[in-house]
Amino acid sequence: MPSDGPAAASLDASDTTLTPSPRVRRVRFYLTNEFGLVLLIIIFGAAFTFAVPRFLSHFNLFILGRTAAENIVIGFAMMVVVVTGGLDLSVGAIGVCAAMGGGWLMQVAGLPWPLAVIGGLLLGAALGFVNGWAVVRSGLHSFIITLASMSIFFGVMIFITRAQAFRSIPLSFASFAHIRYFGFISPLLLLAVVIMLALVYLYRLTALGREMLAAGARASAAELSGVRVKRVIILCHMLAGLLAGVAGLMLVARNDAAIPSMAGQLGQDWLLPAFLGPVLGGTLLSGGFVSPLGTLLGSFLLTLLTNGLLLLQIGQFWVEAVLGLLLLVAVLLDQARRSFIARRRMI
Amino acid sequence: MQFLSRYGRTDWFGPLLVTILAAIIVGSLSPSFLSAFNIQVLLLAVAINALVAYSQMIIIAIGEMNLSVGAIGGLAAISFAGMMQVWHMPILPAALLGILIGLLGGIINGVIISLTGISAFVITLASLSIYKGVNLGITEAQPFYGIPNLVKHLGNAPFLGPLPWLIIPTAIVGFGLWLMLTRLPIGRCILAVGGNRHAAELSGISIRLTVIVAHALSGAIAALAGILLCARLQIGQPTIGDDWLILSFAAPVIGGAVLTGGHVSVGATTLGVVIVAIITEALVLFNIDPFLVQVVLGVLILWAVGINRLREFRLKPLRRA
Amino acid sequence: MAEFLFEALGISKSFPGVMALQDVSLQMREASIHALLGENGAGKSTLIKIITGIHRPDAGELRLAGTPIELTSPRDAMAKRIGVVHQERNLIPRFSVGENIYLEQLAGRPLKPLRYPELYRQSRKWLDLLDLDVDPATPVSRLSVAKMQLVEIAKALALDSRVLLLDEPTASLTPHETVTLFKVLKRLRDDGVSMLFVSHKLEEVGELCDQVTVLRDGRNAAHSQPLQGLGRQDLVQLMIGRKEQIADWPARNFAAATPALALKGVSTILGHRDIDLTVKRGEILGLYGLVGAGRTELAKCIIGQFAVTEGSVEIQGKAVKIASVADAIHRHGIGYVSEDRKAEGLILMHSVLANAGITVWRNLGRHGLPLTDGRIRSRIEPFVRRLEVRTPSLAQLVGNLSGGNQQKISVAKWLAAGVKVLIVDEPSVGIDIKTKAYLHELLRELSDTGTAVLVITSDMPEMITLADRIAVMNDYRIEGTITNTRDYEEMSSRIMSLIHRVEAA
Amino acid sequence: MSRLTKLLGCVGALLFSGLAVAYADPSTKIALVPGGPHPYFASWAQAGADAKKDFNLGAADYKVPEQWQLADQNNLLESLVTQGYNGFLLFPGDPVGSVSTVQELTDSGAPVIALAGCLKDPSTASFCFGTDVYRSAYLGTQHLIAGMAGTKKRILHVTGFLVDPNTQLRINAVNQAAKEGGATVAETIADIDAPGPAEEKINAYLAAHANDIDGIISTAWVPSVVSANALRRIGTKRIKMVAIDHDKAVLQGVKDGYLLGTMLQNPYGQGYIGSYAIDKLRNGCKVNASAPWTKNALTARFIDSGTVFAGPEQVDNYLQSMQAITKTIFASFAKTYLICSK
Repeated sequence: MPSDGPAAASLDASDTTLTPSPRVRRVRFYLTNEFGLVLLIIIFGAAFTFAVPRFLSHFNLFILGRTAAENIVIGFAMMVVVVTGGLDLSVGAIGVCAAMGGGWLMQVAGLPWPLAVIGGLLLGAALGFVNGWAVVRSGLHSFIITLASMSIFFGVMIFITRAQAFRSIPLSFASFAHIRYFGFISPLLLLAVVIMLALVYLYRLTALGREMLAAGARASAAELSGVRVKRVIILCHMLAGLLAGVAGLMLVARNDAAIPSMAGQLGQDWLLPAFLGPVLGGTLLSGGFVSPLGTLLGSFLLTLLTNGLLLLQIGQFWVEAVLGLLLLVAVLLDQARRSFIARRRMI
Repeated sequence: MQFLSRYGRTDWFGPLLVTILAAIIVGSLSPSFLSAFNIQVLLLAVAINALVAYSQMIIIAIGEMNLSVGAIGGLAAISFAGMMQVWHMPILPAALLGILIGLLGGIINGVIISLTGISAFVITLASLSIYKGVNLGITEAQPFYGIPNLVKHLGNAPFLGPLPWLIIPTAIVGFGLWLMLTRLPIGRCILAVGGNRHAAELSGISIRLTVIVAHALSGAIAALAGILLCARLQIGQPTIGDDWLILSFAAPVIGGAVLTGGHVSVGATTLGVVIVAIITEALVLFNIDPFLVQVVLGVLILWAVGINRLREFRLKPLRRA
Repeated sequence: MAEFLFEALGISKSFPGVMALQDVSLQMREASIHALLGENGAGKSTLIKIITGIHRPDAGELRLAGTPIELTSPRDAMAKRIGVVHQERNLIPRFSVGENIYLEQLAGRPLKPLRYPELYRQSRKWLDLLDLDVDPATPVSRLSVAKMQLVEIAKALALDSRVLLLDEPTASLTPHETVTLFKVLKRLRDDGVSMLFVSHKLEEVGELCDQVTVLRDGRNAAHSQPLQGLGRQDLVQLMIGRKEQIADWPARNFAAATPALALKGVSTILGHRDIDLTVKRGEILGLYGLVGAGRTELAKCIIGQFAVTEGSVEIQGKAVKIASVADAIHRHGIGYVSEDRKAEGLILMHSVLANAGITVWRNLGRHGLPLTDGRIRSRIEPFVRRLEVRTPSLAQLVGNLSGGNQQKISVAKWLAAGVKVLIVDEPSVGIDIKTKAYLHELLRELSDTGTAVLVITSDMPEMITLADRIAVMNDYRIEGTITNTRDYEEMSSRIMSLIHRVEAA
Repeated sequence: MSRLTKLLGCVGALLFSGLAVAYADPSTKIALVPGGPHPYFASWAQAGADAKKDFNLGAADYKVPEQWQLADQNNLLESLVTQGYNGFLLFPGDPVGSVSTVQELTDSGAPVIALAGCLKDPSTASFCFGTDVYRSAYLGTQHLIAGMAGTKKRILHVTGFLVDPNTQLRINAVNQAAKEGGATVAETIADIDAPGPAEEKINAYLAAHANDIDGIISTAWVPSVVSANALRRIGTKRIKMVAIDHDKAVLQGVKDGYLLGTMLQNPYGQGYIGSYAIDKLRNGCKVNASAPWTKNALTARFIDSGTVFAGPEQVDNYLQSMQAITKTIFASFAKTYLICSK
């Protein structure tokens, strides 16, 4: 009975009673985020190619893929926390910390790079744990916790390293960012795809992943159904830390060095890509629904636009404005799509 | 004791205590801290940061977030400077237009949010890069230097003792907000919407209007902050506002604001700003590693939140009362 | 002066997928209290939301004193002096009592400065009228639920409404407070106010109201007829379309059965004191009590959401420490069907599969095998079938199902989990009679297969239908346990006496 | 990256340019890319335009990353390669972090010169052409000390991002000069390239310790501006100051006597000569390994683009003096630093 539900209790219960017909179902498929994104990517890709033939040059495709890979993983790092209805402002800070940690292990401690990488990732996960633990223990919104922790993590890192870069990065590791398969595919992009598949597996085919979604959708119900919500939330933050670490180390490989400034002051430079990917990808900020593929496509679209706009030479200063505008449009379209569907299901 | 428990509950009590303590400690360690000129410097910092905090606070009051505070401030600042340098516009109209731009930016945010129902977080994230982008597009990241001397003067000079001119607009805004949030129905409506949207709706409060008003205010205040900063720096820096976000949340939170909305305190927020300012300055005075500033700020936030947390618990009604 | 102060004529309203109201009418006289009855989902709330301008009717018209009116927003209704006390909490927690009472007026003139002393003085009047002794300056968040309820009524009165709608105002009141409230309402009636009183408690209706309108499945079952001469049974018949019969299942004897769940001298962090309670294998124990008696709270302590501070909890005869809900489910096989389906029972935005399967994921995923939809389906499908959940597919979002089917799913997941002890809190909230009866049989069968069931309900007939024994709880204590003879009058009087023994004391 | 591959990359780049025909050629498309928007680089645009005209280049465009972010600069550079630019004058967004990007640029066959700021060796940049930050800071301090004669010679040093290794050089230089000149560095305030914080910190310090210092040396743009304004505000000429660069506020301060003077750098010359060098490198010239390179903390292949101290007399015609320096460097540049197969 709708009028008992909060949805209808708010003043905008729609009056239309449309029952899903096959046609509508087809429409619904065309309205899925992923489809929409693929469409946008094709359109813009075509447009750029038309405007700037060099757009499809091997070199450009290569750097496009590589930059996309970084943004995608950053997006994932945020996504896995957004699943819980929270968010993690400290992804950037954690990413840099993990990168510097890894750099230190390679240069100062002189570990073989695989171990160093593992070390860096563990550091990332550990910092994630700190966030998660603080969130569940204090019962505060992760926004405040991570707002504080981003300052603390970054501050401590810069304090310890004195902002000195680690640059003796083994070639075998750094080359990941420079090899080109078939002349235009970056290994990092493949890595990003692998991570996506892993996340898909997590959310679709494991108890933990499903519990993360349940806890995100409605913690109280999940709790009463035997989900250890607190533990799950901590794990989400650890996963975020881990992924942030991956992104950080990708940048290390790309720069042949671990640089404290690589994500800007406090790692804030990462926030935009971190949110845009998931948001464009249709992940609900309120939690409970997630789309790794969507995030991947979203981040890719974002990178594509930046790259294309630069090539168009509309003047690099207008790039950001145009980006913001496109983002807004994308979000509004997505909203239209969602309400369109919502009218068919009564949520 | 009774006295303590009575004031212990108010938001401003904790921050006030900290402020006084901090002032005493710093002052005793470095006497010049309390010198007129230093107080003036402190007030200058507070004057601007307080506005930044207010413009976020008003949005926190309705239980939303405004990531574009800095972008709006920056845009207003460079428009203000630009209009005076390029179009040789007199100061007052330039300032008013600057604030108008901020107001507009806020209204755009508010309208989109209340019409689409998309979370403010996403919308302001988008508008953040739009406003910032327009800023860069106009300035090509080059500052405007053509600031009239009168503005430069107002931006730094005191009008009486250590009190700088800049403190005046801030004081007015602060008082206005306090009046609005405690005495004017519109302010109460804002808090009501933040406190319990559904109830407010059923009580005949127009959610949409309230949200738009809040964002409009936020934009205007951010713009004012940008303009003041521009006057203080004596150049129209395109980078104005880039580093506002953290402070804008830190101060209200230190001041006991509840992020879910419905509860903010102008006084406590102002004190939050003062605390941050004192700490920042102390770190310079005592020649402390600048890298530590961030850590201290972060810890400060957590600590403040912790305190508020405790108070929350004390305020919780007994289960069976 | 028209004969009726307020009329709703031929109202129809539909929501996506549902016909909520169909040609419903009611006419309220001046200076009278009009009862609006109907089961959950019969359309009461919708009707009220229409009368208060929250929803617009698809068809039909509203009349005030004979003249047709258009209500486009709550504001309109208030302007027309139609006040309402909604079912859900509608107060601003951090605002003072006085301010909440006058919130509507505030919204009106956004820039006129408030004068609190004035405002408090005025609100004082309404509080006195309700014999509510609180300082108008205290924040609402510090009041008890009951007091909040009264503040809401004061809020409605403050609009000096001529028409006052009360949507289950007594739901969260103790008998004491209810009595006071009724005094007030009667006084208001004598002052000429016309009230619409929505309640489940037929006793109250009989005591208070003059006319009655009954809704069934969104239609009028009775339309503004005098309450005189209508007995409880008649009303029930109007509501559910047939006599309510208490299934005369044979009494069962559990003398031999071993206890599945036993509480011995249990005290909890929530304030329960020396609770003694035993549910034997295969037994259905009813836990009866008024709102706020602490039944749901006890359940949540049993399943480990809140701590047990003293005494011992025994499962299948062994004393156990239940650290978390997950413990209770996965280690001790205790399940809990929440009374608040939408908030705690189900994840409306997730599919049937996800909701029914949530309890078996851990178990299925244990050996590291991929947890495919297929494996989950094969595990839960039998139960979903057995409960005859009506859903197009397991992929359907639970939010799209009817209350009854939702409830079936929140039971199904526990069957799938194969719990030994099942706690069911208000099993029939918001579900239609047929499903209700079906659920009752289901619970009975379940208990026959050896599952111990603890039923919490304030619905007396349901209690008497289901329970083998009935424990009566009041003010966080067990007042006594009686064996159910399935004789309605006898049982209800014995239960009431158990409760009122304390009330009297 | 191992030195080996860098060497290979370098050789590859040089081979490529070696094959190219050896006359000034319109196919040369040069991009002058600063680390981010900053007034210091403004004159690169003019320099590029002039060079294009004088040396008949295909292009010599001034391209600014929209924000001072390494990632932004990298994206811009990459897109410039795609757009067919084949020579780069680059202010490294990060002396270490930009090395790999430069590697990719050179791999694409485009010679790269680190302009204004250097890359940390080893890198595939042909060489570094810019201000010797150490020397400039050192000289500036000496001028300051001279100006502080008869006082206690207590110096406040204000400078830029600690993240920038050059900052460390400047600090060392100032301390060194102070030691030699019998002065003391009372405090070093760093990390104030953003106007807001600079404003707060410098004023806070002056407020507290104005009487404890006799001179201010600034070795970064923003601190120079802020300190100059601060002194003007306090209205004291007791505290002597030497700033850096040519911001209006600074020059005005020098004219009005609030500042002793400012250390001027030569961005125009950097852009002009740099463009010339790139074109040469693309057309059969190689870097002369045995040239009289100066060595600095970052690289062994450094060319000083010139610094002059401008006091009240010089500030008005500082451009000319810069032009002069540029001419002198340019005159001998090719034969000193390049080996051309002509």
